[in-house]
Amino acid sequence: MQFVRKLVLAVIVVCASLPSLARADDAGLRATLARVATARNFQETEAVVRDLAATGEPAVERILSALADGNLYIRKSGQGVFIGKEDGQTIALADPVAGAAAGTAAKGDLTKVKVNNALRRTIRDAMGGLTLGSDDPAARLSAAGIMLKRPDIAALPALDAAIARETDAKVKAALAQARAATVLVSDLGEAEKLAAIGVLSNRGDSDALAQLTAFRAASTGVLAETAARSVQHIESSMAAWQVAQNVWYGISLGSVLLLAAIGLAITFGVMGVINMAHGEMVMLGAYTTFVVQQAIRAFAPDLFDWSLAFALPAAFLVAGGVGLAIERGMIRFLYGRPLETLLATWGVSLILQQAVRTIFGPTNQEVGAPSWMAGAFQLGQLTITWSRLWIVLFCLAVFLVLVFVMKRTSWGLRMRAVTQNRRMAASMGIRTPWVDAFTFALGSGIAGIAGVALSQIDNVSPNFGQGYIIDSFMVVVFGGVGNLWGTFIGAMTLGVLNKFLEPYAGAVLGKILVLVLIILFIQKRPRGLFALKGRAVEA
Amino acid sequence: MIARRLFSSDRRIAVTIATLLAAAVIVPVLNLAVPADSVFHMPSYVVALVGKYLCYALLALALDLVWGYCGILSLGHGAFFALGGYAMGMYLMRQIGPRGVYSHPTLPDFMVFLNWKELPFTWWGFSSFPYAMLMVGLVPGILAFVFGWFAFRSRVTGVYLSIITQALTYALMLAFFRNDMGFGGNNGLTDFKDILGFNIQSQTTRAVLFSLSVLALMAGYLVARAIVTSKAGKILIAVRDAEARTRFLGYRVENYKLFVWTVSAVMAGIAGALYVPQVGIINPSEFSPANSIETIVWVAVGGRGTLVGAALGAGVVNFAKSWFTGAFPQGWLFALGGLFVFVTLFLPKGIVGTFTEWWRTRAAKREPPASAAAEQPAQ
Amino acid sequence: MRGHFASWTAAAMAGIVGAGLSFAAPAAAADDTIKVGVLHSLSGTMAISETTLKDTMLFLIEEQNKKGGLLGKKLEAVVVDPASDWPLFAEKARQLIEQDKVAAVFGCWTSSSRKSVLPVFEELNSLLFYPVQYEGEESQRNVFYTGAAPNQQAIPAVDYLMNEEGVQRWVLAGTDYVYPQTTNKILQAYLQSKGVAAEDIMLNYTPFGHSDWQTIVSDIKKFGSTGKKTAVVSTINGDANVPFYKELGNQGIKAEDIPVVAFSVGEEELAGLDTAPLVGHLAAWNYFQSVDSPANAEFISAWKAYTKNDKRVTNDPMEAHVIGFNMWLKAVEKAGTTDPDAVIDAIVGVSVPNLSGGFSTMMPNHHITKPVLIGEIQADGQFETVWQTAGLVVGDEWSDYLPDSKNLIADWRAPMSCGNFNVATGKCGGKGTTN
Amino acid sequence: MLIDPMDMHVPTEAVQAIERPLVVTQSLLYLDGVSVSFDGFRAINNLSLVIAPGEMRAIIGPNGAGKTTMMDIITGKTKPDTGDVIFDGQIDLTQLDETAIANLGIGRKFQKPTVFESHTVEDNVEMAVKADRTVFGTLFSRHSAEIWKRVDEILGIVRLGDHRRRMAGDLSHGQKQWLEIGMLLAQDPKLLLVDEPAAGMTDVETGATADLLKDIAKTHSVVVVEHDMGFIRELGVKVTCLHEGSVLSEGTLDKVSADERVIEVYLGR
Repeated sequence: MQFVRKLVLAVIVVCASLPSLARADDAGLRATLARVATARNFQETEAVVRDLAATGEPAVERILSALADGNLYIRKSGQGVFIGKEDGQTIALADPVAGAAAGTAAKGDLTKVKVNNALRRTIRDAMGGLTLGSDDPAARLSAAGIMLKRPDIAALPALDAAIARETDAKVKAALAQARAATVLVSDLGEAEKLAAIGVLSNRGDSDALAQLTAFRAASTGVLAETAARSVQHIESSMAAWQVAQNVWYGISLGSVLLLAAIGLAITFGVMGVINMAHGEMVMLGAYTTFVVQQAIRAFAPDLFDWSLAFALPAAFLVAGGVGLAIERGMIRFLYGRPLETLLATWGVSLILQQAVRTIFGPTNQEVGAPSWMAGAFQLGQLTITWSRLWIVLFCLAVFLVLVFVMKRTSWGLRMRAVTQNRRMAASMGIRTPWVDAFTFALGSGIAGIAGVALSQIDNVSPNFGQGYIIDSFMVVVFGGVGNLWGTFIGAMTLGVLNKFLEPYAGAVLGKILVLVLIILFIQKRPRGLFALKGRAVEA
Repeated sequence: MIARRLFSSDRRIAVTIATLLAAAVIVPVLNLAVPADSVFHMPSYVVALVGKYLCYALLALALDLVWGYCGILSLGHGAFFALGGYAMGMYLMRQIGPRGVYSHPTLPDFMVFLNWKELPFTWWGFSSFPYAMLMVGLVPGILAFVFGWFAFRSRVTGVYLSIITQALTYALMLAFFRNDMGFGGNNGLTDFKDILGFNIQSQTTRAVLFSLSVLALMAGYLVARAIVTSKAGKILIAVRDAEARTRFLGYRVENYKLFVWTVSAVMAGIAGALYVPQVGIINPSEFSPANSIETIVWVAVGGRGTLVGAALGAGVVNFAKSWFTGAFPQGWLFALGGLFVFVTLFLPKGIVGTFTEWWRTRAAKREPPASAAAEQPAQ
Repeated sequence: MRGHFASWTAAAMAGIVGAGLSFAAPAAAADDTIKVGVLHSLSGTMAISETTLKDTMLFLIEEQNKKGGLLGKKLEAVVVDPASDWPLFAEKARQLIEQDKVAAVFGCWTSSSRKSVLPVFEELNSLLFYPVQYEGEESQRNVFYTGAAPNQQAIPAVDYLMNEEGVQRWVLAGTDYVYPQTTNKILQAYLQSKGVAAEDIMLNYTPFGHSDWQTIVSDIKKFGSTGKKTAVVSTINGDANVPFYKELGNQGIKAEDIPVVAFSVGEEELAGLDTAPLVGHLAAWNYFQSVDSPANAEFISAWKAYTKNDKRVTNDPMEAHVIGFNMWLKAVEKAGTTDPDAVIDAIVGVSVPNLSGGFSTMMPNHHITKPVLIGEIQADGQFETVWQTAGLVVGDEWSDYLPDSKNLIADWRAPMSCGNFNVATGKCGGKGTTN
Repeated sequence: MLIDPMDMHVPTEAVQAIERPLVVTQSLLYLDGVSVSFDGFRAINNLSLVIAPGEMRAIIGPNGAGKTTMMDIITGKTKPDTGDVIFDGQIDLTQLDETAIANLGIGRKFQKPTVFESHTVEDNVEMAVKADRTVFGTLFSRHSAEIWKRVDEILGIVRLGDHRRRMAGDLSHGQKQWLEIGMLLAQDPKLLLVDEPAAGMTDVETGATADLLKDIAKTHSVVVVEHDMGFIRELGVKVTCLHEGSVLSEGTLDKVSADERVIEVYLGR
């Protein structure tokens, strides 16, 4: 009863507001849509989706996208179907066909129309057909991409029409490729199909490869041979890209290693403190990011994309401050006894871990990615994720700034003077205790900002630092203790090496091999990659 | 000659031996013969716990031999300990024989359910106790020898050596984690039944294992002491303090290091072998770098360069750990971490080292004429 | 230097022994309480998962005490921290049983920790309730497995993907340890029995805590681009999951293209992630927080009130503890005593409500019956059930898909009382007969 | 058990070195055209030097002249890039390591006194006394009256008899210098390389040191590196002046100190 009333009301509303659109088909659409409420399983819902898509009505796009996003609701009493938007404990409803607001309802009164992957895929495919005519070139491009992945013979006329009216060259090419994929599954003639193979062969990526491989398996004669040649062509070009990809992955892993190690290169490499609490400094940076993001989420959600920019100085200060406290409270009593710093910093690392566990709990904390770090872009056949690219760039920036500070500023000069000859530096009027303290704070602070970056790719938990400490020591020692450039080259070498070994040996064996290679390498160069020579060695 | 050194009438040794022997006898008696309701009864739980500490003490002793006396800071001694443990574990696995859950005549359970068809060669011979015991010493010994042979000849020293020992144990951990290695993957070796025909869970076997651990610790102590008090021991300390100078005196430093390193690894292996039947499991986490670092902490807390201190440190830290984890499960890491910081700052020579120093100054005060001349640096 | 050294040695020994003795001081076992041991890591690598279970146990015990305790006595939790250190698990188990005299222990997460404490429970004849899904191939008299066996998780998940999503090509990705290896062995055998060709199965193992997933994710992408529908079955262990899913999201692998079904990823793991890019990836469990049942709603609100945290999530191992704890209570009441032998006899057949609206029963093989749920990840970090077994599934301790275990069954009721009875030979295997 | 395989290679290496065809000279130490550079810096540049058996030679030169590096090359610590270093007429030192060279009979005292600080004075000397140096040799060595007699003798020579039970680390700077010289003597080398023996000593001590060295030179060849011209004058031996890694001037002290070029490098004119 209510449904009918609602329907009548909706029709009246629609008719009143958009008289031109109010067509007799609306009723059919509603009737089809109403079947969603009675669908017993995903297959039945899928049938409804197909029927909806078949109507070709513009409203269908809205309905389907709401369904795919899980925003289609059924009222428990009366079975009305609505597009809903969650708003706390209530849901704001909208009429699916007309799009007009239709009041609110409590969560408990509504049932969400469940979707699963298969259904979502069906919706996406259906939407592909619907969005081919979209005004937005990006939507058309993604429609072409979907149709390439899942060619449908029935869509061929629509594609031809779309190509004919397309003005954007990039979209046109994509549509042509989608058409080629469709041609391959159609019953068109050999000439058409040969041309299609050519088009896909030129695309040359894994999607094209998938279509061609499938086609090769299904065809015979000249077509099969041509397809096989194209497959081979694509595979060999992809193999070349594979090398590039490994290099990129290696650099990206290398920069993660470098970021993790760079603070240690100062506290351990330059100052000689066997800093087992280094990992925890990285962890503190990551937790600072979490806290900053929480604050931003609570007080200024609009600034979320800037959260990392706020987190960087905060992490530097937090980790640097803790580092300063550790140096003043403990390490300064231990200079000249490097091995004992190991014991003390190990104790500190246990305390810091447990402190974080007590304050934040033992579970992972969610550190979100700003929108500019999400997703990936294509460079040829290379998928480069933004987060990795930013980390590489960030890592380089941190490294260069640090090198500059150490080599070009008077503060860096003092720092080097103190670490090389404490007594001499002291007698030249350098306040060595403060230089020590700030050097350690600098190393810790850099570890902290590394934590900001690493929180983007790893899970933020109290064990966060433990995962990096061993690798960091390996990198610093491999590169040569006390040499920043050694740390840089060391990190990159280990990263690339790891990534080239991984495809052949697997991740586990690859890692073991890298460790064995480090052991062997140290035999050859007992003081790392960039060792100091001459009399300085004895010091 | 060795015997003479081992059993020289030195009072320190005599008392050590006496104490250890007494413990080896009294503890099992308190455990087995004294009725359970007596105040003097020692529960099996405690016997197992102390037995575990003793194995750790032997490991700490081994580490102190190389670190305290020769200056080699090994961040990978856990590897030798674990290898010895695995050798023992493999023997115990083979002892299960057809009593595994699948009743397979030769293959251990984990191989059966991973569908292995035959015993890998690494497992051959481990059904024989003498062979397994040989391997307990040989496997860590040979690994240490080969590793040391290359590292010491290449003159890898200081942190570089420390880090490659860490790489060694880390690599071994990853390797043993792999099921394909055939050592039970992350679950390791467990579910042991008996050792030399004696039920491994019986009180008597446990008491015997306890006594054996005491004896092993005693033997380890005597061997270590024999080494450090010999002329070779002086050379080791010389290497620790001024390696280059020792070379210029004509001593082949790498050979001294290699010798003590290998001996230490074998001792660690024996400690591991005694540990496994007492805790009932060996798995790759024993290789984890953190375990090796913990061992260093024991030695440092007890007193680096004092053999008794190393053993004592292992006992103290592990007792603290056992106690804290039961008494303050939420915050025990604060206490343990705090303990390490405290020891470094206020007892830089460890418990024994600090006590020794205090004793010496007290003694010096008490009898000034004799020792003051020797203690006071000439002006 | 000499004299005092000897005394040091003596002190060292006395210290070690005395340390032990101080443990032995019998904890005054008050007669008006029944002690329950909680053996979950609160520090170290596993704390991330296990701490919640400790809280769950404290919560359950508090609730039960509000209801009047057990057998007229109050329950008292004894919490220890085995610190993710497997030998320490055995030590702590021994301490709980021998020194604290607990009536039952709820604990362990990893298989290694369970394996480590098994002999202790066997020797001292106590009870362990183990709440986590595991690789199976075990049934022990003193242990109750309230988590899922492979047939209660992995096989239904694969069935779902095969039937509902039409998956033809499979990536079996896991952390390199026993649970993934065994599960994947079983799955491989199962898939091949369903006609999947060997080249359509890709195996991939990664080390613990693996954090660089670039290569593997791109390999998966490549493997999935042959035109056949591909899915990933993930047995990747807790810590490594977050970076894995982050990489999946970033490389744009959508659930519609290559769905990932995981057996170790629950609400707790997702709490550390932005799940928006992961919508549609799957997990197979026996419980989801989103399950729509009155029992679940009641449990969640009580749990949130207890933890005073509106954001605390619930997950499958928690439900396992709820079931296990209630089963133990019921069995103790039935037996009228906490004596382990009596409880072992009483508990088989005990049936308690689970949180998904049905009942779970303790089977003679010490595994329980459970529904199997397949859920898809939602943008809010929850799962939405998209499929559910029609009835309850009995935990199968010995897999039917491994040649050496298909003939084995476990039945701990008298007169069989055997954990590995071989139906082919009609004999009980080498171990497990009651004393 | 008694065979020590680890020590077996010491003689073999020496033998290999001997078998190499080389210029045979009559000198005890013969350096010819030796160069070495560190990261582009030439520390030693085409250096040639001959020490005859029984000779005592003083080496002078400003800081950075390459004196210590030269010692490093002779004792095997640093390998030269080019050039020959021949000991005892036929042994190529560049092929040997520090230990082998020390065992051939070249002893060295460092610029900064290096003694084993946590050993007693007498233990320091005992370790230096010529005896079995293999691992198992020392492990099973027994108290030897012969060795301790030698220790007593040496402690007498270097006047540390009263301090024999003290930790070497507790000695004063001058005493450490003397202890190191004592250790050098205990090694009974054919050639002693002594780097700045008088540094940090009072005038009286310096005089005594010079006397001691002269005494030693009666039975050994000695190369002394010193800055202290008074000390060199007291020794009264042939002097070689190094500059920028090669020999600038050689002869008696008077001749060398009159050399224009020497004055120039010292005074920096």
